[in-house]
Amino acid sequence: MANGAQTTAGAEITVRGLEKKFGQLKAVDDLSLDIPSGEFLALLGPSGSGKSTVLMMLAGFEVPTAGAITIDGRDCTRLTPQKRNIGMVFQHYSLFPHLSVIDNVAFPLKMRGASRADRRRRAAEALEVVRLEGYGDRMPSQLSGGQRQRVALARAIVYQPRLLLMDEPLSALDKNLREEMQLEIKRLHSELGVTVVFVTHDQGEALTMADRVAILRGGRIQQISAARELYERPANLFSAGFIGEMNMIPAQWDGSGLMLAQGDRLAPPEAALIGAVPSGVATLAIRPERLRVSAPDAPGALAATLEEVVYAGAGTLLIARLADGTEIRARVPSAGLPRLAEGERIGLTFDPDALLVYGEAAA
Amino acid sequence: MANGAQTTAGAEITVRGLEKKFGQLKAVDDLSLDIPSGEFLALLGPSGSGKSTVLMMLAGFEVPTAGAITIDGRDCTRLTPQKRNIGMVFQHYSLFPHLSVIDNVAFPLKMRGASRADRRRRAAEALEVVRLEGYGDRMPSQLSGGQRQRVALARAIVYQPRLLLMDEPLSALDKNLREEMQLEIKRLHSELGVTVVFVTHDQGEALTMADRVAILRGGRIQQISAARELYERPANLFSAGFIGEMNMIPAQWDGSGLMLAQGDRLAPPEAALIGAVPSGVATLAIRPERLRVSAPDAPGALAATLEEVVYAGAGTLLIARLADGTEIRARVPSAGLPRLAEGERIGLTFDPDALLVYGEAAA
Amino acid sequence: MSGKLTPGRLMLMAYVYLVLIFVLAPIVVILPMAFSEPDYLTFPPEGFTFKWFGAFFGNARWMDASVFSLKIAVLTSIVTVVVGTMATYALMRGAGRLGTLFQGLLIAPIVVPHIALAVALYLFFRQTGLSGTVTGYVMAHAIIAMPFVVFTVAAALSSVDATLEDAAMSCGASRFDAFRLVTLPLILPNVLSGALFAFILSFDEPVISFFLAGIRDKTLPRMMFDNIEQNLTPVIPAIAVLLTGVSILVLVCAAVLRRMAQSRSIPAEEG
Amino acid sequence: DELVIATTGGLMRNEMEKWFYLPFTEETGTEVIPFDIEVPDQWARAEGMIRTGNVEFDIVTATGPDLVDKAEMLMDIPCDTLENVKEYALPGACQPKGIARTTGGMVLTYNTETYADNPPESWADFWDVETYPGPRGLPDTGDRDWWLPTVALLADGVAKEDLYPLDLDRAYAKLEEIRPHIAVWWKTGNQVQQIMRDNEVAMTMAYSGRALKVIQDGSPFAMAWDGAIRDTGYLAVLKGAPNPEGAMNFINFFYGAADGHPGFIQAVGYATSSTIGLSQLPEDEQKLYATYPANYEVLVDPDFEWIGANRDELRERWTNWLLQ
Amino acid sequence: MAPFFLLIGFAFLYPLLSLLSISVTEPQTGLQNYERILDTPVYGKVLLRTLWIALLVSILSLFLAFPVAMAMVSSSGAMAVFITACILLPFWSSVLVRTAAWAVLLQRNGIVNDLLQAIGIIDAPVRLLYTQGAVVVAMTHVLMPFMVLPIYGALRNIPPDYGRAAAICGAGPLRSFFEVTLPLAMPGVLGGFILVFLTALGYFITPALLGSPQEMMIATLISQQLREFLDWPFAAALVGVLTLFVTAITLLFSRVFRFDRMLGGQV
Ligand SMILES: Nc1ncnc2c1ncn2[C@@H]1O[C@H](COP(=O)(O)OP(=O)(O)OP(=O)(O)O)[C@@H](O)[C@H]1O
Ligand SMILES: Nc1ncnc2c1ncn2[C@@H]1O[C@H](COP(=O)(O)OP(=O)(O)OP(=O)(O)O)[C@@H](O)[C@H]1O
Ligand SMILES: [Mg+2]
Ligand SMILES: [Mg+2]
Repeated sequence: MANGAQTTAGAEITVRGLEKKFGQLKAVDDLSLDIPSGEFLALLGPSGSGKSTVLMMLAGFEVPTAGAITIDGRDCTRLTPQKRNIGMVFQHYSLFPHLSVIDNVAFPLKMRGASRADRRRRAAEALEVVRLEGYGDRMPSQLSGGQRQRVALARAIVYQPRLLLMDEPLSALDKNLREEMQLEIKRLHSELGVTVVFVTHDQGEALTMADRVAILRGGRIQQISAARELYERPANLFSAGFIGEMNMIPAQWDGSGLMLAQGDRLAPPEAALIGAVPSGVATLAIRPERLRVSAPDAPGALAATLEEVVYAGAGTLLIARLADGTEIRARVPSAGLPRLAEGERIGLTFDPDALLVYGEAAA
Repeated sequence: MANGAQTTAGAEITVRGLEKKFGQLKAVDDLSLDIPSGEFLALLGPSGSGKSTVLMMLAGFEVPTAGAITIDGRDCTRLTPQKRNIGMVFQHYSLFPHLSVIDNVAFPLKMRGASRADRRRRAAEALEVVRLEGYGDRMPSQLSGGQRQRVALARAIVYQPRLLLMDEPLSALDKNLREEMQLEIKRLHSELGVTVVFVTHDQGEALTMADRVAILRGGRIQQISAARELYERPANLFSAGFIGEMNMIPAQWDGSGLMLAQGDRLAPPEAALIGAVPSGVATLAIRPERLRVSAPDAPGALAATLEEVVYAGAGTLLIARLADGTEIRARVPSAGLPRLAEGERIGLTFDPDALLVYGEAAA
Repeated sequence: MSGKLTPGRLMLMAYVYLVLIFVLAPIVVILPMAFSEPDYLTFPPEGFTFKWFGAFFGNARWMDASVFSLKIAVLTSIVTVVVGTMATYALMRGAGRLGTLFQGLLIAPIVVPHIALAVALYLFFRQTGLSGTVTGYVMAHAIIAMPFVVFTVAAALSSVDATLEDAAMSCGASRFDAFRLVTLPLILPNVLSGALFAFILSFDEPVISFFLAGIRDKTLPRMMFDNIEQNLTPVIPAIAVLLTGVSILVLVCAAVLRRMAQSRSIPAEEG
Repeated sequence: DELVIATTGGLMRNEMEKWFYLPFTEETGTEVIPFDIEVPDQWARAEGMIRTGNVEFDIVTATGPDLVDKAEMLMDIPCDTLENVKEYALPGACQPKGIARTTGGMVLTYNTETYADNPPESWADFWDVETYPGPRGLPDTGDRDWWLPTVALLADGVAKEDLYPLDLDRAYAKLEEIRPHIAVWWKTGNQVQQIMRDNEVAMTMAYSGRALKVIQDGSPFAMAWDGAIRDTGYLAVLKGAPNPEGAMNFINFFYGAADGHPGFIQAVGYATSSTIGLSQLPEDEQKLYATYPANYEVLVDPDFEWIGANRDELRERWTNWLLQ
Repeated sequence: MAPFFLLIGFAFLYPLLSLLSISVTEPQTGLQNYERILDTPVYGKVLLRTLWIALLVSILSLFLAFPVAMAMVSSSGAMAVFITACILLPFWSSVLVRTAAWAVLLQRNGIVNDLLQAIGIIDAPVRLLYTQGAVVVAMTHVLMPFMVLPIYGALRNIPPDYGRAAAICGAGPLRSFFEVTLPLAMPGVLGGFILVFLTALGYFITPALLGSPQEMMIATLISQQLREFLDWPFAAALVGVLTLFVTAITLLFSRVFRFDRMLGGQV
């Protein structure tokens, strides 16, 4: 790998009106997307939202029922996969069961006519990258789940593809290994300038690794924007609820202030309004980690009844309920947390800039 | 499901000196374990540490090369799987490709002689539990990865096994679904009192769901204890680094105080010492989320040079370096963080009870 | 399913041995007859002689026929396996809507009695000048062997994961390479079975070969057929002994070679 | 110059080659290409040749009825212009469409041990399962559709001279009687020998030549010639044959090759219809052949004209009876 | 695909159709040959008998072949090779020879009769040869290997995971076999079954040599018409009927057993 680091510019991808039907079901629905060369794009979405299907179409394994895919200005909608020069990690790995680990990894090199010695060397290097030195002679069936996934990863990165498609490539790895792999992938990305489309269920992963994140739902893109923006100003309630946790409190917007059902009145800053918020039914959104515990009657605090305290390592999750029955969650650092009993009345305070207000249409 | 909630007491498992060799390799090595009836035990460990192998032996698919497994006092080391009344989610799902989703889920009921109508009803209920209503007539090949995983889950819980073995049953699900499934599994666990052994790579999952967590490494148990204890007082540096993040700073222990390489001297409270810490080389451990940013010269602060600022949604990761070159990480809330530039000198402060000290033997 | 000796497995093996006895009984009866003195088949054999082997090797007509048949059988098995595997593959990996037609075309050649096929082909080949040519033989034999190859290959192909080829193509393999390097190795046992079937069907096919035969050349099965219909002499079992011997030899060599190859590679894992 | 002669393979072809083809080639320079083929296959192929207008065989092997019902496929034999035929042929050997090659009989053959005291002598005895118990064999090959009605009528008491035209109703009624006692319906010459050797039958109809071989090999069998059906194999020439002249030359040569006949006859177990044939053998041996006068007298001489003309009906009748 | 259709079209379809065409053009244009088949009940009987025997042979083959294939899959290397070798061994002697061997085995004074007498099942030799039983046994012997290998191929590619999943769901070895292994091996089973069944339908050497002519099979009938009676138009009509019949059965079969899944349809 190391020596092969000539910077090939990553592929530039344009997707227009992409659609894929399975029978009646539209797995991907009128999806358009521009991925500039060298971008790291994360695809996020609930199970069954069409992420894998998009990747399969980008790779050329599924033919779209409508729409077009252009790679580097060339229409590729029907181009066969091997001509696209992509590296791919499949969700189910798809290792070749009859080839040893090293032969699996060397396969793409073989296809590119690399010499035997060269193949072995580079495959061994890729195995090192995924921390599988010495596993070369095993057969895939003799590996653990995480080891298989890493072989699939090594196979995708062993050559210099211009486009790297990864379908949850790290899902079977423990945190430490996953972080190491994230770093390796980032390194590869920045060294080689390869374009990456990355499907993950780990939001932290998406937010830390990707230049932009696209949120899919039912085959349609909900939002596509830079990580920070996505997290801090999700475009709609779905994105808001999907990325990270979000408390959503029903409210009434009267053009300048917000009435909560339990009676509090809040005056969020101008910046808190997402899009146009017409007067009437609205939603107040606030992230659990922006809430702090206070006395129930502290000024500006929302009073709530604590229902559950869930310990989660660094943080502790508090589940409470407002007077109108809305559940509200707070994530507070475990360290220094006063002893709280379930059923206790608590107050939840927040900074004004933690507030987001959505109009009815954003639901 | 709902109606079938007669509480069968969960199985009680005793494992003694369990060993499994694959050729030369000891995948599981002298492992002993007591799981009381109804316990929820999480198995954690790096990739390839033997978690799946342990499950396979508990289920009866792999015959241990040494050791014994007792279920409810009965030696089961060599008992065939179908006699053990176990529900299992396989790491690779292993759905029957020739059966529709509903038939897959109904399979265990069929094996137990349930009537056709009963089978369909209960399978449909189980599909509802995993949010797959209406998918009954699909074939497994027509599902997305996460949907398949949920079918596997449904198949494992559709009847009332006394022991539920789950090998990363939620790894392919997005956060929201994963949380829903965690709740369902917990509900099942508490309603039926079934014993659960659960492999996961998600520490949060392990910490929130499990009564106890066992850490595996190279086929051996490193620590087995309740979630909170594991997180707050990991028994050794491996566990400390494996669960959550941990800064490990080389230091010298002189019996009462700790000298850091860069010159600071700390006096940790008595409780900070893990096990016996002989004078000499020691390690100071502190979790990144226990660190706060301050001025570099604030009292009690460790001075460090900031190297990287990584935005990760709710929190931000700061990577800094002490004078002696030790990397130190801090996770601080993103909200209210002052603008920090890479290369800047910062101070890191902490509460005394955040410190942990390990002797040389714990490495 | 592992090598463990459970009662179930014991019963299975007992049954299998019974089947093997059934399979081998006629062979056990036939082979010794090759060494019997009289010029007709006797059981138990009388006397002991190698003269029938001499009769086979010493007779130019037997030898010519053997060489000729061997040539045709080898060609047939190559042609059939290549064409048949390709067709099955194309069909099962979804190249179009020809499924039913394909099935029909496959099934027909086995159903039509060989003699009828022979007559039809004879008429046709005489018009086209293919009769008596190697091409003619190979085509005719390929037709009858084709279903055997297709069904055998299909049985294996149906259980090979199609996404493995996707994986290969994502690595830059062409569809053909993906097939050659990934799918083929996985279905190889069945492809070889198919090749064997084709070889045997061609090598042991008296009716069609005979009709297509030119005036001068003869195939081995036809020679044998004549021999059996007219004067069944122990040359026939002698040929069986020879073929059986050769095939066992090949099998043993293959096994030894594989053992050697294995011992050089991975430190032996079980399974 | 070449001449393609189709005969059954094995012994017949080998001996023909040895005693006639090679000498013929030596004398005339015409190469004989023997083509081994069963008679039915030969006709099938001939039919194909004629349909495609591309004939490969010169001389084929025909049975008596073939000369009649396949007459339109065959060339006329100019009996009068072939010198050796005129000189040596037995009366009746040269027919308009074919000329006799070898003559045998479909003869009743029985086990001499089973019937040591009381050997069967006629087809009536074959039918008499009380006196002569034991499994029997009958042919299911080629010409059984007229052979079997013929012997059935004989068994039923019809005189040889009155057989033709065959009374099929009566014949099949008689056949019905024996049917349950037939253990083997044999298909090939080799098979009939096999069932005799293996004692699968105690009594069977057999080709006399085949039976002869079994007897000579030492199996306890004997032949009862009375009522045996004359079974002559003819040489015939296909219409459109590539080398008709050569074919006639060979026929002529065959009848005149004095040196060939005795050895040939002994080897194949059938007598030729050339006067220079059988008579060269020792008298004792001659008795084993169908054309030995004492045997020839008791043979049934089938009416090929009638058989050929009614072949379709004969076959239809046979098939329906057998399969009912 | 193209070479396949070329080959089949050129060397099979065209010749066969030209042969079939004479069934309606000779002796005169019309369906008289087919009428003759319908008018003569014997032919229907022969056809039915043929189907019956073919079915019997296929079922018997299946029962013999499946366990063998299973044993091959589940045995260790050497054992598997041994079984395979045994199954393939008969291939190297001509079908005709094997048929002759069965004649030897089954004859009145043959080994099987001796054996049966020795065990005491029968007192006197019984007639085994030239019966339908002999035909079925010998045909099974000849055709069974064609069943073993496809089944073996299908079984071999079933990952052990499914068996495990079945076991954990509570299926004993038998249930697991019927619910999982067998359905997954179905392509092989169907493939082998169809091969054997159809081959048996068109078979005539073994039945001719070991059976009784009274139990003639359709191929023998066709062969007789072609070779002995030279009634090619009628023979062609018989071929036509046979082909039609089998096509109908296969279509029915494919409806009922979803045989399209094995060829063509991805599961
Ligand atoms: N059949 C086998 N043959 C040889 N080695 C094996 C086999 N199965 C597993 N191993 C090895 O045993 C070790 C433990 O495997 P196991 O599958 O139990 O790991 P795991 O803890 O489940 O890992 P993961 O989190 O990656 O799934 C691994 O190093 C693996 O390579
Ligand atoms: N072959 C198929 N036939 C029918 N429906 C299919 C097929 N493949 C996928 N689908 C459906 O298309 C939708 C999108 O599937 P896809 O695999 O793209 O989801 P995904 O976003 O990758 O989900 P996951 O996170 O669970 O892997 C799903 O609802 C799935 O059920
Ligand atoms: Mg997916
Ligand atoms: Mg695992």
